[in-house]
Amino acid sequence: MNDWIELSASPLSTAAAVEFATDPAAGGIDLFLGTTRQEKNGEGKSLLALDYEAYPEMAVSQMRELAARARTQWAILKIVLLHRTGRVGLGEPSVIIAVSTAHRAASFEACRWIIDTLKTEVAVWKKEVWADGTTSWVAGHTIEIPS
Amino acid sequence: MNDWIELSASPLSTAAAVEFATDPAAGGIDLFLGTTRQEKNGEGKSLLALDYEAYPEMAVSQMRELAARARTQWAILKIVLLHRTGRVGLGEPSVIIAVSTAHRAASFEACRWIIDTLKTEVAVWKKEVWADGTTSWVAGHTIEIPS
Amino acid sequence: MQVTIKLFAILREKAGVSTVSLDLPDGSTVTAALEKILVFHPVLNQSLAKSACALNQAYCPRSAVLKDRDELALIPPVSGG
Amino acid sequence: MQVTIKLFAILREKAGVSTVSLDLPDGSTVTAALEKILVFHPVLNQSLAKSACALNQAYCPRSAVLKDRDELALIPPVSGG
Repeated sequence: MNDWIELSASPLSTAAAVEFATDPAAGGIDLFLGTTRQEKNGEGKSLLALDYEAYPEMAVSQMRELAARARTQWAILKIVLLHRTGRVGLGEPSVIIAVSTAHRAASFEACRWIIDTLKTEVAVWKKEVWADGTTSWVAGHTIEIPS
Repeated sequence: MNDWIELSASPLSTAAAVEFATDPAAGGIDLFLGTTRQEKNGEGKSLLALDYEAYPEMAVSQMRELAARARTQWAILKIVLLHRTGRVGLGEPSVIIAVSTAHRAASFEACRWIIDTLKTEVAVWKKEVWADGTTSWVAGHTIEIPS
Repeated sequence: MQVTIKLFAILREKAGVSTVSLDLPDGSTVTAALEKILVFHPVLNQSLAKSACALNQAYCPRSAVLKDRDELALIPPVSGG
Repeated sequence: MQVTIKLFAILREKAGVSTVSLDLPDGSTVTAALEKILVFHPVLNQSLAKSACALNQAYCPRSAVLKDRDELALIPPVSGG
């Protein structure tokens, strides 16, 4: 199988993602990590972590479909698409995407398309956890469905 | 120091590159690996490996300058730019670039700019090593200098 | 017929439940299911307006007709990545 | 004056040397140095035409004037990455 798609409650491994994406026919591998960025809220409280929640069956099926849609647009050797659930601390990755291709341009384009599309479509939500113990759901992208 | 720039005769570590690029202020890290792609030459011989040679003092100073030029174009937290010398087997990385930024678009753009520019400017050369023992220098990019 | 409603994120927190079983007349639409949910959980009114629906793990319009044992998920604006 | 010439990749292989020390008259240009190299290594003629020059690790035009102890590198088309 040439795609590794997973929703995981445990820390994501960059090394494992690169190992999976490595391919003797590849000239380039692009890897993207989305990491929790330190922030302050309107009241000056610091962000401690992000809590991720998913609709697991749907999110995994959407992630598989994203990989399949990427393959219709670019000549891809391997795709890794891993997303965390649960608490993700500052600097830790909540998502890892790796795409290997024969020529580098496609690896950059496909990797960026996957993260951009994932953010607007996949059934995953994050809640900010602040230093004072309060939490707030991130505003997010409304799904538009033709009725 | 926020840049790790190195020319290395030993295998490059993706994990070390990501660890260096990780930053609590980062929302995204883009990482690119250029890897030796299997090929056949005109006579049907298979590629065994690529042999990399550098003008070390100049290549390192050019790689440092690439990082500095990237920083004038994007708001970058950390840059890793590692290049191999010596023999690099199929699937192994000859170059690893990692760029961490607050917002993901800049990490993709800067990473891609660095690899594209490196390939046309930096004093490094590769020679194909074929299964029959023959070798051939890759054609490469002629440096254009206004006289 | 019986339909399972799944609530996530802000909807789950506001309603205080993650799954609701609804008894609906045969041929009910998603809209009818949402109206019934709001009877039990009026606090969801504002958030539901911005939410999408997924029927058996695929996004669907609110005009979609439900079948017995369907799983209808209420999907607030997504924020993965 | 004394100038060190560095050869890389295909130039190094063709010439069979990686470093050449040249004695040149004061005020010589890069072009003059290349002409002298070709006297010793005529095999480089074709490859040199496509190569750039770097003076003390920075690309330079062939009109650049050399100084004593300069390091002049002959840079065939690059192929890193």
